[in-house]
This record gives sequence, C-alpha cells and structure tokens, in this order.
Amino acid sequence: MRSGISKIVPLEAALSAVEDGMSLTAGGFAHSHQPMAMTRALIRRGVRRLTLMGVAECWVAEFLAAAGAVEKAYFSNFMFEGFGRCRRFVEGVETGRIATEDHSHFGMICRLQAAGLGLPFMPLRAMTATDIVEVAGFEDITQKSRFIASPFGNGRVTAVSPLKPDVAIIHAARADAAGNVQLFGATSVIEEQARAASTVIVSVEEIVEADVIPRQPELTILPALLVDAVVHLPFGAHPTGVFGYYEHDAAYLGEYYAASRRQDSTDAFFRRWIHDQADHWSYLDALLVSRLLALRVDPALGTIMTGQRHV
Amino acid sequence: MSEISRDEFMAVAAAREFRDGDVAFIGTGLPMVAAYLAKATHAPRVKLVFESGIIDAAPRELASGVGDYRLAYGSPKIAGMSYALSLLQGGRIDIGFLGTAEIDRFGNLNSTVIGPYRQPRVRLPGSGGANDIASMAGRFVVICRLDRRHFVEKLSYLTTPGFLSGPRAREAAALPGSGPSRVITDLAVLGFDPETKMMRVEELYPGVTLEQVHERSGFALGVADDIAEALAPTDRQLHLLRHVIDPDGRYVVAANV
Amino acid sequence: MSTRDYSLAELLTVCVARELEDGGQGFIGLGTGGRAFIMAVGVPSVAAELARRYRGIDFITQYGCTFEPDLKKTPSNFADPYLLAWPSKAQVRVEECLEYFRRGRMTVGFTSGAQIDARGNLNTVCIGPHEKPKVRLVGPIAQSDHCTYAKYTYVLMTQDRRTFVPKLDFRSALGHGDAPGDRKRLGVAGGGPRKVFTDLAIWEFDDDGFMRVESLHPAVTMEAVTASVGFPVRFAEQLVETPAPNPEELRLIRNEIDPDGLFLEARIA
Amino acid sequence: MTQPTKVRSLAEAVRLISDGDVVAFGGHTARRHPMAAVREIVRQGKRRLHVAGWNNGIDMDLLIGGGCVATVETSYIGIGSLGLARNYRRAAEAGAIRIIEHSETTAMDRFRAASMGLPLLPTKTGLGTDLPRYNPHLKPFTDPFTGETWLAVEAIRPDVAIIHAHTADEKGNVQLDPQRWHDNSPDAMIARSAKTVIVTVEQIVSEDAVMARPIDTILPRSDVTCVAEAPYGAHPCCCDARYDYDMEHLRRYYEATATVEGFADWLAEFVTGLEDHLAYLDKIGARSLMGISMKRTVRP
Repeated sequence: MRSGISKIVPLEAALSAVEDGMSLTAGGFAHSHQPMAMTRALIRRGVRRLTLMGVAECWVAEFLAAAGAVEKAYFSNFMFEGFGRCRRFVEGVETGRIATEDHSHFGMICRLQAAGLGLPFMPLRAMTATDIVEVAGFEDITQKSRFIASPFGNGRVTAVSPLKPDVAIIHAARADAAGNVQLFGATSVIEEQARAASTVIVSVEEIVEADVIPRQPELTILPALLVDAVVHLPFGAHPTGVFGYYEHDAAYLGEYYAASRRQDSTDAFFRRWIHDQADHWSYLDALLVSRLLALRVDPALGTIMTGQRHV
Repeated sequence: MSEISRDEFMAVAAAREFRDGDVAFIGTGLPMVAAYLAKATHAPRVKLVFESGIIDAAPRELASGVGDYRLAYGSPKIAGMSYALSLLQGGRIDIGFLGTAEIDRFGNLNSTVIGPYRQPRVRLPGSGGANDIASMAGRFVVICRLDRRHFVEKLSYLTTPGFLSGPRAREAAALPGSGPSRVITDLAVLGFDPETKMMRVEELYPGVTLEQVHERSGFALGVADDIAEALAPTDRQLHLLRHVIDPDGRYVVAANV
Repeated sequence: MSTRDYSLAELLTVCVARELEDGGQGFIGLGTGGRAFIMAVGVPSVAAELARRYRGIDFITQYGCTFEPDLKKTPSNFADPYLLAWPSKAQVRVEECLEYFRRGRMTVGFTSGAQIDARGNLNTVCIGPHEKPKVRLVGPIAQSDHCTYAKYTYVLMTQDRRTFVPKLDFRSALGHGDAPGDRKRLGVAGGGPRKVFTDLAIWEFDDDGFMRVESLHPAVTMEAVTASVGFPVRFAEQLVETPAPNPEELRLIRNEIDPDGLFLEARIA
Repeated sequence: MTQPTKVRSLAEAVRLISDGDVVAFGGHTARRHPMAAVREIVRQGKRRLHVAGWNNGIDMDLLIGGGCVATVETSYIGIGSLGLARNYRRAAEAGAIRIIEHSETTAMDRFRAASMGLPLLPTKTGLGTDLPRYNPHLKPFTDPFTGETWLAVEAIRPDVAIIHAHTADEKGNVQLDPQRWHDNSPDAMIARSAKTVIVTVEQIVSEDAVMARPIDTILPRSDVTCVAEAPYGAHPCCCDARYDYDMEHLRRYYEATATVEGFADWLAEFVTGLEDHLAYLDKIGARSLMGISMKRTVRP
C-alpha cells in the first residue's frame, strides 16, 4: 500500500539538517542541476565553517566560498565551463582561508563509494604516483590513500579511504510525496553522493502524483529509502539548468562572473540576489517569470531553440 | 580564406590521432572539434565518451562544454560521471585528450596549483578527470600552447602522470595506460622517444623553425630522426572545420582573410 | 419527515435507479456546484451505479466525453485536469460525445433548468425578456440537445413558484411543446421529459404531455405541492407516497458506492 | 523555396483583427481559451466585434467588459464553478449587446459546416424552442427525401479565429501534447472555418519536435495564418495537462466584476496597464504560475 507519510517539507525546515561545521556534498556539474536555491537559502541563513566533499558542483562551492562559509574542501575539480576559475573559491585557497585536499574525479567518487557501500576503502587505478597522493593538504596523507598490493597477487592499486558527508543536497527533476526522485539527462555523481551521505535533501522542479513515478521507474535516481526530505523548488537550479526543463542562464552566470572579480562586487551581487530576497519566490520574481520562461528547452533539441542549422 | 591558421593545423593534427574504431574520452574544446572531424573523415567508427556521462552523442551544433545540453542530442546512453569514469578504469577507453597549465619533459601535467600546495600563488581548477584519463586511458594526447610558461623544467605540482620519472616508472606505479603519445602545440607536433620517454619534436608546421621551437620550451626538447613538415589540412577537412563543425570559430579560429 | 433515516438525495437516487433501463446509456453533464451538483450529477451517478449493483442492469454512464469512469477513483475535484486523469473506459472527442444524442443512442439525458413549465419545456437562458432580461443566465449549453434527442429526459430540480412557472421567459429546450403531438409533428426523435424529480415530489407526464404528480415524498402534502407551483397541478389517480429506500439500497449507497459523500453530499469541488 | 516563418508577436497577430470583425474563439468553459490574445484585443481597443464560440467564459466576459463586443454567439458563458459571468450579465440586462442563442451542437455546427466547406448542416436541435427566434442562423427546412421538418444551421465564416494550443513550429504546424483532454477538436473546426487563423502556443518548438509525433498535429501550417508564443497563454484558464486553473485569480476576477468600477480597476491592473503578455506573467508572479503548473518538463 502507498505510504501516507509525505517527505515534502518547506525549504528552511529541510535545511535545518545542515549545521555549522558540517560536511556537505552537492549534486550537479558544469552548469547543470546544481542545488542553487538551497545554496542561496544556506547563505541567507549565514551557514559557517562547512567542509565540502565535492566533485563537480562548482557553483555551489563558489557561492558558499564567496559567502565565507567554507573552511575545507575535499574535491576534484571546481571550474566554470566557458568562463574559467571559480574566483572566490580560489581566492579563499590562495589566501589560506580554505584548506584543500585534491583528488581526481574518480578518486573522489571512489571515496564516496567506499562510504556508500560501507567499505573500509576502495581501490582504484588512478592518482597513483602523483602529488595528489604525495602532498598533504589538511588530511593525514596516510589516511587518505595507500598504494597496496592485491591480496590475490594480481596487481597493485591505490586504496582510498571513505568520505561520508553529513548532508547531501541535490536538485532533481521531480519527486512524489513519498520521496522517490527522478532525473532526466546526465546524473553527475548524485547516486554516490546520496548513498554516502547521512542525510539527503532533495529539491525538485515538480512534485508529481504517486502513479507517475512507477510509469518510468528506470528514471528514478533515488528511491524514497535514500531520501530524507523533498522540497518543491521550481527553477531551483537557477542559474544552472535542469535537463528537460530549462537551460542555464548564461547572462546571469556572466553577470556573476564579472562581479566575482572582487569580494565587494560579489557581496553586492549576493545582497541583491540572496540577502534582499525573502524567499525563493521573491528571487524568481526579481528575475522575472518571463526571463525564466525564455530558458525553457525544446522537446526535441533538449536546449533553447535558437536558429536551426541544417548541415 | 585558403590561408590555414595554427588552430586549424592543431585540429587536423589532433584528428589524426584517432584510429578508426577508437573509443575516445573527450573534453571541452579543440578535442571535441578534432573528434567530429575524425569521425567525418578517416575514422567514422570512433565512439565518444564524455566525462558528464553522455555516450556517443550526435549533436546538431557544437557544444559549449561537456555539460551543455546540446551534447546530449542523439545520444543513445546518458549516464553519470561515475559511469563514464568506470569505463575508463575498465579499460574501455583507447584514447583521451588533455589540456594543462604546465607540462614537463616526461609529459607529466599540472592543473592544481602554481607555487606551494598550501596557500598557493595560483589555485587552478584541480585534476578533475585528467589524472583518471592519463592513468587509465590506452593512450593520451596533450594539447597545449608551446611557451615557457607551459613547458617547464619542473612542475609546481604533479597532478597527472605522463611517464612520471622516465622509463618503467608507469609500470612501477601499476598505471594501466601506456601514457602520453603526442603533444600538439601551436608550432609543432611533439612526441616521446620510445627509449628515454622524453619529449621530442616530430613535425613542424609550415614556416616554423626548430630554433623557434627550442626557444619557446622551458626544457631541452629532443628531435625525431624523421622530423617532417606537418601535413596540411585537406580541402575537405577545412570545409568541415569552417562550415560544418565549428562555423562560428568557437574553438578553431580560421586565419584572418 | 424528521424520523426518516435517509436523505432527500438518497430518496431521489433510489427512485431514479428504479427507472433506468437495462442496456441504456445516460449522459451526465458536469460543471455545477453545491446543491445543484447533487441534483444534476450526484443523484444520477449514484443511481446508475445502484441500478447496476442492486438490479443487475447494464447501464453506460457518460460524463461529457468520459465513458464509464471508475467511481472508486473519483477525483475530489471535477476541474478538468482531474477529470483528465479519471480512469475510464473511453474519452471521446468532445463534439463526438454529443453525437451519441444525435444518433439516437442516448437513452437518458439528465437535465435541469432555471424554469420549467407544465409541459416540461425548460429555460436556462434568461429571466425576463430576451432583449433586456432581468437576469441573464448561462445559456442553453447542451440542454436543447438532450431534450431533442435523448430517448427520455429526466429533469432534476428544486420546485418552487420561481422555477415551476405557467410560461417560460425563454424556451431553450423542448419538452412536450405547446400541444399534444408537437414533438411528433416536429419530427423530433427523442421522447422528451419522462419524469421530474424534485425536493417535494416525483412528476410524470400524462398522455397529453402534461406534468402530474406521481408520488409525494414522505410528509409532503398535496397542498404544499400546489402552493409551490405556478400552474394548476394535476395529481395521478393513484397518488402514492414516494417509496422509501430499503436497507440494502442504503447500505450499497453509503458503504460501497458513495462512502465519502462525494456525490450525494457534494464533496466534489 | 524556403517556407515562410509564421511566427508573429502577439500584438502583431492581434492587429490582424479589425473593428466590427467576426472573431471566433477556441477553448471551452474555463479551459484553454486564448486569454493572452483576449487581453491583447482589449489592450488594442478593438470595437464592435461579433464574438463566436461554442462554450465560453471569462474570455467573452472580459471582452464584453472591455467594451470590445457588439454581438455574442455561443451556447454558454459562465465563470467556471464560481457562477454567472457578471460583465456579460450586465451588458445583456442593459440590452447593450446582441445575443445569438445556441445549443452546443448548433454552435459547433456553425463551425463544422464551414470547416467542411458546406453552406449548412441539418439538425433537430432547437425545433420547438425559442432558439430560432433569437438566432437568424437557424432556419426550418423540409427534408427533400422524407418531407420532415429540420433546422438548417448556417455555416459561419469568421474573419478571424483565435485558438490556444500547446506547441507549434515556426512554420505554423500546430500541435497538442499527447497528454490532453479529449483533444478539443472543435478548436480545429473553429480554425478551419475562419479566413484568418491566429494560434497562440505555450511554446514555439523545433520542426524536429513536431515531426517526432505528427499524429498530434491538429492544424498543419496551411490552416494557419500566424503563430504567437504565449506561455501560460490560457491563464487563468487551465491548459490541459500543463497547468490548472488559477482559482485565486479567477475568484479575484469574479469579485472584481461585481461592479463596473471594480472591473475597471481590475482591467487597469491586469490588462491595459501592462505592456504585453510577458509583463502580465511577471505581474502574476512565480508563486502562482509555478503553483498551478502540472507538467513543465518537455520529457514524457
């Protein structure tokens, strides 16, 4: 029988799970499906001293770093495709405010996998013999990885230790009230992040009736058993995009990137778009609905329909 | 329009690195253009895997990156980053392409920091998939401008393994891939001496001298015995680059008319 | 009346259920709320299901374009987006759904009106002269179609001197016309109104096409009916009390067909 | 030959309407009426229109209140479950508009006959009623085969038809989503009856998108004069599976129309005081529009 318990909660209630000093991982990559509305809400609330356990959630990392909310970062790559470095994040590192622990993408994924699978370590064939495993960041280098021989005598691998985030924040396409979550398009590292994290908070574009999910169960990226709370946040990934709904807002990203040259202009940007907005709805209204609707994708192309090219 | 730009030479040189039937791991930029050029010409059976988890897409227009939804068009399989990287570790990827901030004579790369690791002078984006590709792809190609800022005697940080310290070092580290096969620059195409694993000049673009190449490297480059002038792009390749694959010159800028 | 253990809606439901014919098809319009909803939608819906279960007849109900919906999955809101998702046997194109009338397939049209006259003609257009009415109403909707083509029409409405009038301000639907044989003369295929179910009585039509009281609801007097109607009232020779629901009918209605009162207590928005 | 684009701005499209035109509207009850176009008609101050439909609501009530209408031809005008349409009622009770009465099928037959290229269609609906007295397009005639009396429903040939659909490509091929209610085919009849056909759509899409499901094309481009993109263009009416009614807004409208002054204020706030449809959407705001949205993804 269907469970009568709903996991749909208001944004602030869901984010009460994120406390100062906790470790956080976030979904998304490049300019796609990053949980930006939740990130803005955390910044508005003044979250502090976070440890990121990140893979490719560049915008989340940059915004949190710009807000002075990041203390440490385990990660593999934060950069803005088509723009360049995440300026506030790198400045935090270059001034010593943010301590880092580098990985390759797969190395980071393996550490999350180890946690998610309940294993003491995960072997991989990358990172070996490089400074990633030789040069210590804030972590005891011997506790990060070891080059080990297989007990079966069939080779040597790098073993990495588990990383278990306190909270994963994820933005997806749709969910039902029970907390089954679906996503279209590329899934970044969401499955590993959700399995690893102690608490999983998901924001979605749409809440759907319970009978929608079982029609295409293969689209379900997170079953309800992995999800602690669901927040309904249409355009909740803005200014990044959500596959099947809307593209990233290139103009907005460009505006941020220009502002991020300096901390004071970044602060002004945040004042306008985060601190001066009472909630997600006022943020969307400040952007204007018409601007958001212009980001809608075409059903066949999957992107904003621009002039069609026939080659 | 018939004058050929350095970008076009680089694109064509990169395209040549594909063998028909290769499964290639592709990132943003010039490698994307080279991959589509190869597929449209000598290597139609090349299959592409993108870091974002998109497999073998057939985009109608050039994507602005591996996260661009344009890249998903026509893809028969869209998964996640973990899936794409698992294919790499599983030995399914024949060739990868990498850019870099620094490269040394053994083809090791740095995309992490300039200066010390803690509180660096310049914090770079980090390895991302670069280390994974260099460690685990069958072979990899580096695309990089040839100058002393990029070609350095010693890396600030070894993010991504080339031949590490030289012969047999990759074997000692149990890295499954065979390492860098080519370095494509704006002046010349470089390769590696099979014995010493040190970088050497193999092809020069028309009008480029060996002296110019040596002058712009921060370390001593070897020279291949059979050094040759790089093959000029064919008319068909130029047509594809300029009118079909990258008509807006996003990654491959045509020469000024 | 106070000692009755059933509601007016239940009483009417049972009476309508007894009328329906095996193999029939009935059209139930949507789009009213409150009390009018109970009369126009609630009673016919539950009656049809009761007739199926209690009498074992086969009867197709058609809610606009929706054929034979699953009453167990009735939406709590009849706004279109919810109707869209109502599991049913068919959703036909909207202009086709009315062609079941024109092809003569519709056995019963359930209808209502702002005014009815002694010959069962109906008005849903205006009160007062059409050129400058006192009250402009919604318009004929599909009522003229019901009354033209359906084999029978059952009218369900509240009875008072405003609604039961000697002369309509506008005749938007043909009942039995102005004189006996009018429908036949006009070549109108349907049989016209057969019964009128109100809060006080059930009316039938005599051979001349005049409305007459067939039964009075419990505790309703002939005087009360006469006083509530704007035309001379005829009573059937064997005037009876409207037969009460039996316990089994009530059990089916309350426990199985409409346990949440969606239909007979108008709990559908 | 290149195929011409039929995309126009909503304002350009509505400028195709002249004062005094017969204008037919798609949609029914409180569902998928071309409300963005209706508001633009009021904004442009069109006058003396003969508006025709088969089952209408806030679309015609707003046009009547906006002073655009001389004649109304339909079977029904009401504001959903809220009640009577008050601008309509006021105008009718003041004798300020002419009303041509229809039952649903006769209203549809007007369009159906024209869309079939016929001068009339026969019907029994309306015989023995007052409808023919108040509708010059219903006239009795004798069936030449049987001698029976029928009513002839005269074909209508509107100057302009306006319907709202889900999508169209730039060439004017108009589609509805696969998930829809009864496909609302009278809209296609209404369009095919008219001399000029304006289609507003939720989204202009690629030709790829149209060609992926040709069975959902309700009007091929030869039936269409122009298409204008109007997301949430039926608001506050519902639009099949995409969005629900905006009951809050409908209620506000209903209450505003209780008085002439109230409606004037409403009109200034939501129609005449706003530059265009996008400004209207910005005013309605994200919370309302996202709140009524039922399916925003382009994926199945």
